[in-house]
Amino acid sequence: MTGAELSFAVFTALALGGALVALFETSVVRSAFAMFGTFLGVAGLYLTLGADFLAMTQVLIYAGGIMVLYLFGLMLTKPSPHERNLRRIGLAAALAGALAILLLVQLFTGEHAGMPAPENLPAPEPTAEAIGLAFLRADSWLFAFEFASVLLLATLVGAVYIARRRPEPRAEELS
Amino acid sequence: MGEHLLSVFVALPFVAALLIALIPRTSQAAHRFVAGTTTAAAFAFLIGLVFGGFDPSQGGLQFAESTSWIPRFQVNWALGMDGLALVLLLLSALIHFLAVIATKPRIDGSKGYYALLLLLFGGVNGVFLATDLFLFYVFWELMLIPMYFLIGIWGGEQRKRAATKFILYTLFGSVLMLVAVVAVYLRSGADGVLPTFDIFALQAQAAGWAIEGGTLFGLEWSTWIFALFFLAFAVKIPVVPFHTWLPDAHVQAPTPISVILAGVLLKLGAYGMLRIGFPLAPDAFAELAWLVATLGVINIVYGAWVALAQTDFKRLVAYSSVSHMGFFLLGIAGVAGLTQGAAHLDAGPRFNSIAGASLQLVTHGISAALMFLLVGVVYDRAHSRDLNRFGGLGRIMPKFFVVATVGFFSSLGLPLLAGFVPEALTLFGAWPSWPLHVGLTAFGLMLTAIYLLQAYRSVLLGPTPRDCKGYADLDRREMAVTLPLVVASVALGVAPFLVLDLLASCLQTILRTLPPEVLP
Amino acid sequence: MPTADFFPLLLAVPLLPLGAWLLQVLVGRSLPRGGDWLPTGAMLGAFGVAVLLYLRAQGLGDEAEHFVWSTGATGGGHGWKWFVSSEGLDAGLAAFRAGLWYDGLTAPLLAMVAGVSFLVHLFSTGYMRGNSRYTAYFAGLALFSFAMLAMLVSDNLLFVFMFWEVMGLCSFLLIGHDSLDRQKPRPRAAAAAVKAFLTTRVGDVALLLGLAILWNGFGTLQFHELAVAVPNLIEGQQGWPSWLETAGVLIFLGAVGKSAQFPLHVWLPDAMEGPTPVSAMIHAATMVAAGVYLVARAFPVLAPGVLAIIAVVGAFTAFFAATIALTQDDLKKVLAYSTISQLGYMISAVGLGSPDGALFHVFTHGLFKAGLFLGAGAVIHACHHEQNLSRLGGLRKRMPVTYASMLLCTAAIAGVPFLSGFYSKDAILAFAAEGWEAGAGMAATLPLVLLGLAAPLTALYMFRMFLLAFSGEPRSDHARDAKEVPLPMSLPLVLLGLGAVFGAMLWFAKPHPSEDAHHLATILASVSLVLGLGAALLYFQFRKRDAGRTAAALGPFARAARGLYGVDGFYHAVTVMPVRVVARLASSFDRRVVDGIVHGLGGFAVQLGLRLRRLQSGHIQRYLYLTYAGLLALTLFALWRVS
Amino acid sequence: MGLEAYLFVSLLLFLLGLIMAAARRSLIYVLIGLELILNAANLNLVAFQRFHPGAGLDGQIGAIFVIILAAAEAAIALAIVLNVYSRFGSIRPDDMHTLRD
Repeated sequence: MTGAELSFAVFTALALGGALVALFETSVVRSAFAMFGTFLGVAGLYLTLGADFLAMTQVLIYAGGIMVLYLFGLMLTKPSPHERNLRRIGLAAALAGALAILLLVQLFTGEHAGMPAPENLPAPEPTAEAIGLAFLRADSWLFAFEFASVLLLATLVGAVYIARRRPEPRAEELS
Repeated sequence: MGEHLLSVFVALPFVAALLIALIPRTSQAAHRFVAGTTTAAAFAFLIGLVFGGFDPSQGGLQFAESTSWIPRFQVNWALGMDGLALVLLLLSALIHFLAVIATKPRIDGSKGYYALLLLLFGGVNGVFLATDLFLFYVFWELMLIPMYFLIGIWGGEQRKRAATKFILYTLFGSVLMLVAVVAVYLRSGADGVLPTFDIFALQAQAAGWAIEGGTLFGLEWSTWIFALFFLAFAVKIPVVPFHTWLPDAHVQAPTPISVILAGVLLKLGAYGMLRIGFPLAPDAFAELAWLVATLGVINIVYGAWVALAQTDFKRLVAYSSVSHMGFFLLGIAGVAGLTQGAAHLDAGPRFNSIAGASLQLVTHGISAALMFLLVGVVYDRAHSRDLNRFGGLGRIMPKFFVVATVGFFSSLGLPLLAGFVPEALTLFGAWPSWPLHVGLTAFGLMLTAIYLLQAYRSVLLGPTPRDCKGYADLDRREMAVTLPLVVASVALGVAPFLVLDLLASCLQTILRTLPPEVLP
Repeated sequence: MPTADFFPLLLAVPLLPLGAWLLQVLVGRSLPRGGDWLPTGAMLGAFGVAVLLYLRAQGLGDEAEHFVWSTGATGGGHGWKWFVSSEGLDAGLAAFRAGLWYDGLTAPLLAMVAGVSFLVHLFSTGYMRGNSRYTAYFAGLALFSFAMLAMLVSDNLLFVFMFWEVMGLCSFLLIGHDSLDRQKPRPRAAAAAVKAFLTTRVGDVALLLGLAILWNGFGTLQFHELAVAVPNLIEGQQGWPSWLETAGVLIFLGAVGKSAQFPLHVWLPDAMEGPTPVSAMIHAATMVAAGVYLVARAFPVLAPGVLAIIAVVGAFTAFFAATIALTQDDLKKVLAYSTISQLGYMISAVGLGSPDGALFHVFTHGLFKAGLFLGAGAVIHACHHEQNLSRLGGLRKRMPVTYASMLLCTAAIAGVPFLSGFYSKDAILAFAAEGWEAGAGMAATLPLVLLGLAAPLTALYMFRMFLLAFSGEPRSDHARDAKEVPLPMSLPLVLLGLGAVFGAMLWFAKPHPSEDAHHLATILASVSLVLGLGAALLYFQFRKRDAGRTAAALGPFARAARGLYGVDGFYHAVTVMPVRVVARLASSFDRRVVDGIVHGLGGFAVQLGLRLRRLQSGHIQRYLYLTYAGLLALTLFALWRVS
Repeated sequence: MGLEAYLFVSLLLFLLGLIMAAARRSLIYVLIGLELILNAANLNLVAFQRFHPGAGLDGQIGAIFVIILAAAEAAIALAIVLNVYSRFGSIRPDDMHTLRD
């Protein structure tokens, strides 16, 4: 087993394991932390794909930002304890399974012409500078980048507005 | 202004509608005045064009203008007028003007009513003048909406149902038309040139499409185009079996709206057939002309027969519209039928046929409007349309008697009144192509006489029931509305060249859009 | 050749009554005497102009028989394009030209029609006095006269058709006149009016189709052009094409309707519901003469086969109606059936190849039938609307002027020698005889036999009517109180009585049958007259039989004739009822099936919507499942497309 | 490792997220499932870019945008969750169906 294979196996295990735990764990907090593991695993996989900047972003934003957001959300709401945490999993699994079979068949029988074998790939290069330039060059992604920042600003305002506590009528009074 | 004459003309009613929207709700007389003035001005303007400015000897477009509107899809704001458009515009302006007068001076929500009426007027003008297929479609849709509200708000007891039926039916047609419009547009760009919505450019190309059109689900491409356009317009004309919205809409609509519906809106479908339906798919039209002729005869005979059994005066008149519009179908079918033999005949019958079909639009517009006004007069007094309840109104209402006699016999096709000329032209023109159909039409003419005289007798002749005794004769407003139509009916019957002169060159131009192998 | 002022003069003949009509409709009610002098005066003017023209034509001497003054024939822009006036266009009916026409046949007819119309107007001023719709009545009469006169001066079949239809409207309004009476509306008049219009409409529609065929065959509808075009066509094709025969039959059908020939004769007797002067107008001057005029003018396009049909139908009608006339007890009904019978003679004459003879009879018949109807009107007026023969009688002394006029007219129609009717009927019989001599088979024999049988019957039923009304003793109080009518009514009677005597002299184009046939016809006519008159005198003058017992004496045949041979009932059963039933079926088909399908589709859409709205449950995760299902379907589709 | 391996991992991740979003009884879980799905998609993007020479960096940039959107989505979604909680007193999806027709 080469180093590359080893790292792939470790990160895959981390990602999928985290996902599985998140799915079946009854405690929301633990589930969230399992998700954290998944994020890290995916970040590692990015690294094996030579996407170093993206891996860092993943760790920072997902593992750092979004994760914290979730924890806040959890703390501000009361978990509904002691109930079966999965319902109709059969139907979901059936649909997912069917989809899986279809896609797997395609994955392993389809032709992937033009895709070089992994050993023929050029060595990955650092990407941070290239991405930075791509975002800032006017003929490239500048507009999308700026738009994203506007979106985030709007999100910020919107989220505050929505989450603001208001003396609202409760559901029973509505109906 | 000079080169945007038609734009100004089309915009006028919309501006007036806006003006009405600005007038306070309570000044009903002002609403009425604006609507009346606008329609009257439009009519006067068109009359002015007839006497100066419009050259009837020219078959093509006049006052044409075109401005790019949506450049990405080559959509233009393109307007133009030819004889057919002018004649129908005149009819439309007259009918709308009379509809304004025919409206009672005090109605609920007069602001919305008159504004919608003007929107309708503007939409109709736009349809008649648009020379861009897309623009045509836009105006076509635009005019449906005011009609929906006019029936749905100011109609009779079941107005909502009738209005919904009307709008669903016509939208069904519009959707088909949209498909055809897009298909034609895309097809026009298939040969490496820019696609276009220009109706006349499309007409010029259309003859070529027949040959290398390809098929879809086993039918020729051009057959599809023709079928789609035909169905779209068939709903409006209306062609049996797509006619059932018409009696319902008429019965529920208030009198002035019925007048517009019968006098103008039915003509739009026919106008579409003449301008778009068959010129854009001439070979398919030639192939399917037998079907058009057959549907025409079915319209005539079936409509008359159903009318015969009606006891509701307004329903009867509505079915008579169905019957009369059959002549239009027969007339345009007569244009294409000559390919089946009769080689010794020149273009004469063809011209007769199309002239009859287009003149039928005008004369039916006049006589149907008059008939609906008569129904309105009776309804205002009796609050009923049941034919069995009246009788002997001719004794107590002498003015009504004269007007009604003109209306009924004009509808019946009596010579020297408007209805006769187009019927004769159509029969003369369609005979060489469709002798059997024309023979059956004769039967329809008989039925027409029967149901009309039956209604005439039960309304005007015989003893007067007690509750009808107190009916007043036509008042001044009613005279003002009906007299122009009476005069128009007599004028067209005595001197059909008044209108046919305007139409003739234009119709010959339309005939020329048929591909050479269809023409002798 | 026509002089320069000929066209305005000719045009003035129809336009005068038209103007009178217009004024009458617009302002008539506010004029003194209801404006009756307006149309009457206009008719007098029209009559004067027609006489002027007649005299001018007469001045042509021997030419008078053959001359034609026509805008179309002389060309030179006098004809006008009617459908499309612009000169550049020549396609189809855009090339149609209408014009005026005046020839040796029109000249006396025009004068006769104008004159009779004038007399009817004059008579009506007395007869209709006090009617609640006096003005409207005169308006109708004026329009009626206009239409007939305009028809006579038209030079093409299309305009003939148009004015003929206008006459249909006028007869409709005038027959139905009494149904609108302010005091005593008569619903039966309305029914009769509708029946008249619809029955003639059958023929009219056929005629229109016939014209369509002619136009598409020849590209013209003008008399003189057709007269040239048809022989050319026949020569070129060696025979009559079948489409031309079809057209001929259709045109004849038009005449069958208008001239009340069997089997479309049923409307004319019912039309007696109209005021009596209107009947005079319809029967003598206008409406029914139009049919004969039409076939006479269309004669060149009628194929020999069609002519044979025409001759037989006409002759049969002449005989058939005569038998019915024999059994009628209503004064006006007798006259009505006598008109049908005489029209049969005329139509038959066209079929026998003599349109001139037909129009000759139209001319003389117009004079004496007008006299008869106005005389009947005078009788009815004098006897307080009593018109049943079995309650009249003995009017000879009480109404001498009417009596004298009626006697002359009756003698004329019966064919008493040297009166006008003798000449015209004699000519028709001569042509029948000629046809019989020339040809063989039923088509040649039947007209002579039927017309010959009808001749004595004519004398019989006419004198029966005359004697029952005027001789013997009065059989009711009304008849006993009868007084002679005032001058406006008696003057027309006198004039028409004179016309019945001398009318034949005014006709230019005397028919020229062969010598042998003429002798045969003269003998036949004389024998018929003697037989008919003798029988009538024997039966009604000397033995004083009244009307009711006549019928009994004639047995089952008479009963059938009295029941009009069941034609009306038959029509009711085979046309009116089925049309009604089918109409009701069509109507319910329209509501249930056509509209039903529409509503069914609508209902289906609504139901579908009601089902589908359950999917919108508000449960987010259910939506997710749907999304997944969609994803699955899309994946399947994508894979299917790839493979 | 070949492209298939990455795609396979991504597929599994996607399916787990899918099941989670559909089957768990709390809005928080649903959101976590969505995050997994987004991660799976990102993994695909990056892998395809890596194994597609000449693709430049577009795959990674796309993934960055997805991350940005995910952050925004998480913020808004959690705000909504809070709001829902204060209104319904629960964050179980089953308790919310006022959007029903």
